[in-house]
Amino acid sequence: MRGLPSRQIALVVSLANLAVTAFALSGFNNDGSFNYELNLPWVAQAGISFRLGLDGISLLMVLLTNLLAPLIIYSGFNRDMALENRYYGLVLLMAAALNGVFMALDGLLFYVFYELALIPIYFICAIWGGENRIRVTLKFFIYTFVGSLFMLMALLAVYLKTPGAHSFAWEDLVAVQLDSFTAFWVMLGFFLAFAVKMPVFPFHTWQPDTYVTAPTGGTMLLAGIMLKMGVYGVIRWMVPLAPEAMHVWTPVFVTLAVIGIIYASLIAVKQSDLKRLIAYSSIAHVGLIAAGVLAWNKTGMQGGMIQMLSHGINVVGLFFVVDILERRLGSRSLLDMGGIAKSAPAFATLFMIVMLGSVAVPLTNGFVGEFLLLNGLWNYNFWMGAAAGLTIIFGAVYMLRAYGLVMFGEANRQTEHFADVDRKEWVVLGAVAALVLLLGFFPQLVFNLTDGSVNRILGAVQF
Amino acid sequence: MLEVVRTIPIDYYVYLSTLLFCIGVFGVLIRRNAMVVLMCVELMLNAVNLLLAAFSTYLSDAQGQIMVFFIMVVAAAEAAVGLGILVMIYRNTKSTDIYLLDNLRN
Amino acid sequence: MEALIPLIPFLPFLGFVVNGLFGRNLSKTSVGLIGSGALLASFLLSIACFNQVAASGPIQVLWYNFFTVGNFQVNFAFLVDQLSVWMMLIVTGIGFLIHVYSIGYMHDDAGFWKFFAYLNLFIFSMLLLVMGDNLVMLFFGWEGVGLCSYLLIGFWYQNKEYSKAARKAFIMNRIGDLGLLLGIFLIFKTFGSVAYTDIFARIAGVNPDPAIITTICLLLFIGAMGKSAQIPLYTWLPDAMAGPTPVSALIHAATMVTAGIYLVARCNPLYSLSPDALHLVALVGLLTSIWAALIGLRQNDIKKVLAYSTVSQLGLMFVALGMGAYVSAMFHVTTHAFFKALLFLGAGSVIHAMGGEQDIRNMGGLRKALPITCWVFLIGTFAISGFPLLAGFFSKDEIFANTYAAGGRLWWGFAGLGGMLTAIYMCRLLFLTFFGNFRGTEEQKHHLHESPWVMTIPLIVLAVLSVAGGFLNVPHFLHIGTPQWMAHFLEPVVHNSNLSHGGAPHHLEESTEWSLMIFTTSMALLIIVVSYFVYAVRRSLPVADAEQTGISKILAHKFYVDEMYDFLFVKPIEKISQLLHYFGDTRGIDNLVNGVGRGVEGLGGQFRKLQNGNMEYYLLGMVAGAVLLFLTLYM
Amino acid sequence: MTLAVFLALAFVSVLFALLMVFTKNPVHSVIYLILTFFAIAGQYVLLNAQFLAVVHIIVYAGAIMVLFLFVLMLLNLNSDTEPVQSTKWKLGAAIAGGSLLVTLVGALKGGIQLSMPEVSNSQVGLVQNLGRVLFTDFVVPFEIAGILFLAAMVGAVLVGKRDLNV
Repeated sequence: MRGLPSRQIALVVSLANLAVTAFALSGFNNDGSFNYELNLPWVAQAGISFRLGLDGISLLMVLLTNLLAPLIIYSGFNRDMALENRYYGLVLLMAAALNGVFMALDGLLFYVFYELALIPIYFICAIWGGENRIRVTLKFFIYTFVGSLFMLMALLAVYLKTPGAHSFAWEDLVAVQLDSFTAFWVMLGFFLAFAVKMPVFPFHTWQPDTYVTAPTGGTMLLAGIMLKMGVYGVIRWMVPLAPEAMHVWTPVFVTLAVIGIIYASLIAVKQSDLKRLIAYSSIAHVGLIAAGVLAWNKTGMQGGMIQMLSHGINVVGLFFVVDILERRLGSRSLLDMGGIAKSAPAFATLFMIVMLGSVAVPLTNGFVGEFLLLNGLWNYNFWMGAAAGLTIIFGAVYMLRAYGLVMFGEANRQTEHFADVDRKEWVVLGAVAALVLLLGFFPQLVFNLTDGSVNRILGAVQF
Repeated sequence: MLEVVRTIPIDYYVYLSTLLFCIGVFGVLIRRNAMVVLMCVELMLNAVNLLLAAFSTYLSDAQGQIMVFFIMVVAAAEAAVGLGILVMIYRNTKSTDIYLLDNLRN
Repeated sequence: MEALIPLIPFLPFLGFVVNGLFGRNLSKTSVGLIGSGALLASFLLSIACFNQVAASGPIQVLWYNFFTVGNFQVNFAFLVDQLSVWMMLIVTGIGFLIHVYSIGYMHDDAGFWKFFAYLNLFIFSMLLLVMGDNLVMLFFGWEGVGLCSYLLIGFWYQNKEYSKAARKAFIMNRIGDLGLLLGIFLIFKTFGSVAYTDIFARIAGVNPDPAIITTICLLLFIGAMGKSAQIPLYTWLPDAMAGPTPVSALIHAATMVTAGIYLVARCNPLYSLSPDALHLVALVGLLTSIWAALIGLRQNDIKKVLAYSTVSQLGLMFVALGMGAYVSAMFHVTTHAFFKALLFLGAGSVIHAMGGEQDIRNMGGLRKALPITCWVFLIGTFAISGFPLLAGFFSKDEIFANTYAAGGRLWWGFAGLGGMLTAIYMCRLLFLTFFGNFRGTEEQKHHLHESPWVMTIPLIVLAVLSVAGGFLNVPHFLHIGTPQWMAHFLEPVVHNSNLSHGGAPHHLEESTEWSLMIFTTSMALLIIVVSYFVYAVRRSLPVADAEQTGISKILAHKFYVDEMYDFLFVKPIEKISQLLHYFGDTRGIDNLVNGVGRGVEGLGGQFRKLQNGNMEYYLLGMVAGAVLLFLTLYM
Repeated sequence: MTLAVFLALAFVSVLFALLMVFTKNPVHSVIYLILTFFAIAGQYVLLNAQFLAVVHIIVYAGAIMVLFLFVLMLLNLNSDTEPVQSTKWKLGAAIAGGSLLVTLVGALKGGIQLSMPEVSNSQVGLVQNLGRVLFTDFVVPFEIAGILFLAAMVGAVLVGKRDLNV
């Protein structure tokens, strides 16, 4: 299919997807029930059905996916790559799988989509990645795959406890009352899968390597959307299925997440590879999301909601910035940069806005999320909240350092003639910046969407 | 009823063929000459044949003996091909020592 | 009026947007006009607000619901009461003057439009800070001003040192912000709301544990420490002088750094419940006041001297707060805004004339070349030193009197010491700069010129304010004009707790007040006279950096605090970062994970050895398998 | 009487089988194996499977073993060229074979319950009967076996070719 304009097709498809999402949004009933439910028998004998549906949380994640997908696709337009049609095809497959993950209301279907999402990203990284890509991608693959196997076991354990002819339907799985022993293992199984995906300390070591090695589009997919699968899984599956183990495991999980926040932040402080730095910052941010969500209260949960969206937007913007720098300078090292603000003021401004969103300055999208997450975590445990709060200091430290090294100082021979953003780049970064400010000023838009579902989930889980 | 069926319990045949079979296995394990190993395999096949024939008679069912024919067919084919290969190997290595036959390793 | 209130912050915001997006293509005049015009409009609106508040009490405007999560409700809403309208006037008024001044000062800078955009953004944030009706709004402004401070300190970003200073300011502020954030959480948990009116109305009803109140107060105070540059988070402020001088005047003297004072004054109902917290506030303020003044004695950079003076004065304000004299602190905020802005702008004028030179050892005798600047600088210096009837005289005196009343002689003595040190280094600065002979190069001498009128007019206005500002709140015993006018105005929101508790141990006799005032005034006068002789007549010069010895060397090196922080925090964190990356990630966890992988691989290797291609092994294995099979089946 | 014949034949077959395994000279091994086969043919006769016995002699002793002998002579193998296993390995093999025997016997002991027909058909092993079964019920496997043979023949020829540039 050499003659087809694959990138344009991909863009149109993803935009159409976004339009459908917008349509779904317009007629959405946010009382916490599942909208637009589709329920087809799949393997009826085993209680497996092809069941999709959207509640507020799902819709938010679907929105995130379909909002970012066109950006990610469009961001690749400036780059010529081999086997372009396959690349865009894989990206679209990825988007499909991610949408499926966020919409699945059947345990097995969820698992299938969850695994399906792994396949395109594996090929994207392994084919278009940088040096060491095979080794790194294999590690990533094995890591996540082993994690998901634990999840499968946990799912089956719950499934086998469903009454009568077993069923994988979400409601049936949630209704199962597990004894504390089973719940303990079920929750652990789920957590291993999601912790690897997010990733939570100490299951994170695949992540910086993979982010660095993967092509920009792949990194965006991974960091922007895919890791939200983990958080989403925690909210939709892990806790509702095994709430009986919450009081045993939550302290452990939250502690790990908080350790991860500080650990990753500290490491990010001295990184000189910009992409790796952002990768570590992503660990810290996601650690905070995980900790806040696991605190399992209203503020933490809603904070997690908006922060998932915000983090996706910001991280896509940041990685795109890295991509621009790398394409122009041929290096990602902060030591090779400096003084770019002078030659590329528009770029500097857009980068600044995205960076501020990531540092969680008020009236950018990062703020409300971090504020509520910290509040939720703080309500859960004062000291945890305070420790996690260090992220607002460290976040400023490493992001400002990176920004300063890139933009400020004297220009060197390479950065002297750094071309400012062209039209395509303007569109992507401008869209990201606009979203940063929009959500910064009007976070309630997100909360209106998710309020009903969050209440429902929180209310359904008693422990 | 046949004399043999009356006087000899089927167990005897079972034991006999088991013994022969184990001798065959033992031979395969103990010998390094590919030729003898092949012969031991023939012995093992015969042990099975004997058992089949015995059961066939005891149950008055011809199927067991038919099976023996088929086994003979296979054994003959095996011997033909096996020996062909052996000659081939001998041509290359000047030996029939199966220890040299570790080409499967890599 | 209500509908216009959001305009007060959003006009500068509009200015920021317009200048930021299109400023590059606009002429400098229009950029300046847009920037200053937005502020002037805000200022006029603030005056209108002031009148209405004075006439009919506070105005509350709900703009929109920012977010509601469960019962955590935060509105984008404004509360314009006496305290905030007071701050609004300072911010927009002085902000406007500084904008006008910047038109002249920044005229030749390539980033002119950017500068005005940032300044407007700063005013926007600062107005959010003071006008917000709840603590989260305050936090918006709080972080927003920190951000603008970052942008403006690092305005000349080509210089790596400058952008480092900017980063330092932002990060130190963020340390404080974390405290503030946790304080907000605790307030919400305790009172169920973050809106000021709700919080203060619920204090009696909730009747929280005193320990919780103290914790809240201390957490908020951590925030104030960062923003208002108190020990231990003060080192960013002197470094922040890397920014253009109008920035130092606006942000690092007049407005942003007083946000901490505003916060404590705003939360005075809470602080009044916690004597322990107040005590700590006073102690930190006092320490900072003396500490910074001591350092200021031996600084030779004209802006650094002013910076340490700012830190010291802020300390003094915290002493006042700690004594429960909230109004006095606000009064000093006001007068300090006048004369410190004046001093900074004057210093800017000097630097402008000297072509960027900031070392006072290379100045001297500028009186002739810069007459207006010299006079206004003199007024500013005398005002800060406590020369009778100037602004600082009244506000400082009020603080000293309250310190004496609430804290006793010891506190008063130390606070007074800080004040006197201020007078010493300020006079030293004044006389070394404007008197004596010119010590710069010939080239600089030719270049010397008075600044253009856009710069001098704001100076003159500020000088007038520095002279007259003190009469806003004249003490009772002097019987001039309307005594305690400002205190009366602020009464509904803030009041000095010792004054309200009427009499008893806190109230001073008139005679005591008189004698205190006479003592401090005579000390100030004495210092002025002595330093005139030392620096203007005898012309003793500070020695070169290399020749400093003993204590003065320690002072000149700012007690080596920066080095200490570097050694204690920055270096270890960087080291830990590297170690964690190396031993934690690369060698540690990753190694472990890879180890598991290698283990599996190794095991595979062992098994692979069994697959050695030798049939006999296979057969043996087969036999063993068969044996096992039969064993399990039949045994 | 029958039992005595059986025991004698069994003894002979086991004896020669062991001899075949233990003798060093491959040629002797072949001879012993042929003798074993004769003993087994005797068992067949005893079992009233005369046709099978005849075929057995023809195929094994007549064809396969002669083939073995030919090859042996072709390769000129004798006890001098015979490779010898290490003692350790011999011991291991003995243990393995022994334990297989023990477990098999243990497993099969007393476990055989035959539901033998009341009237046994003595005609089972006769050519007529076998032929009928073979060419009716088993005609398809028979044909397949033919194909297998053909394949083996072709394979053997191919393998035996001197140079394999096929």
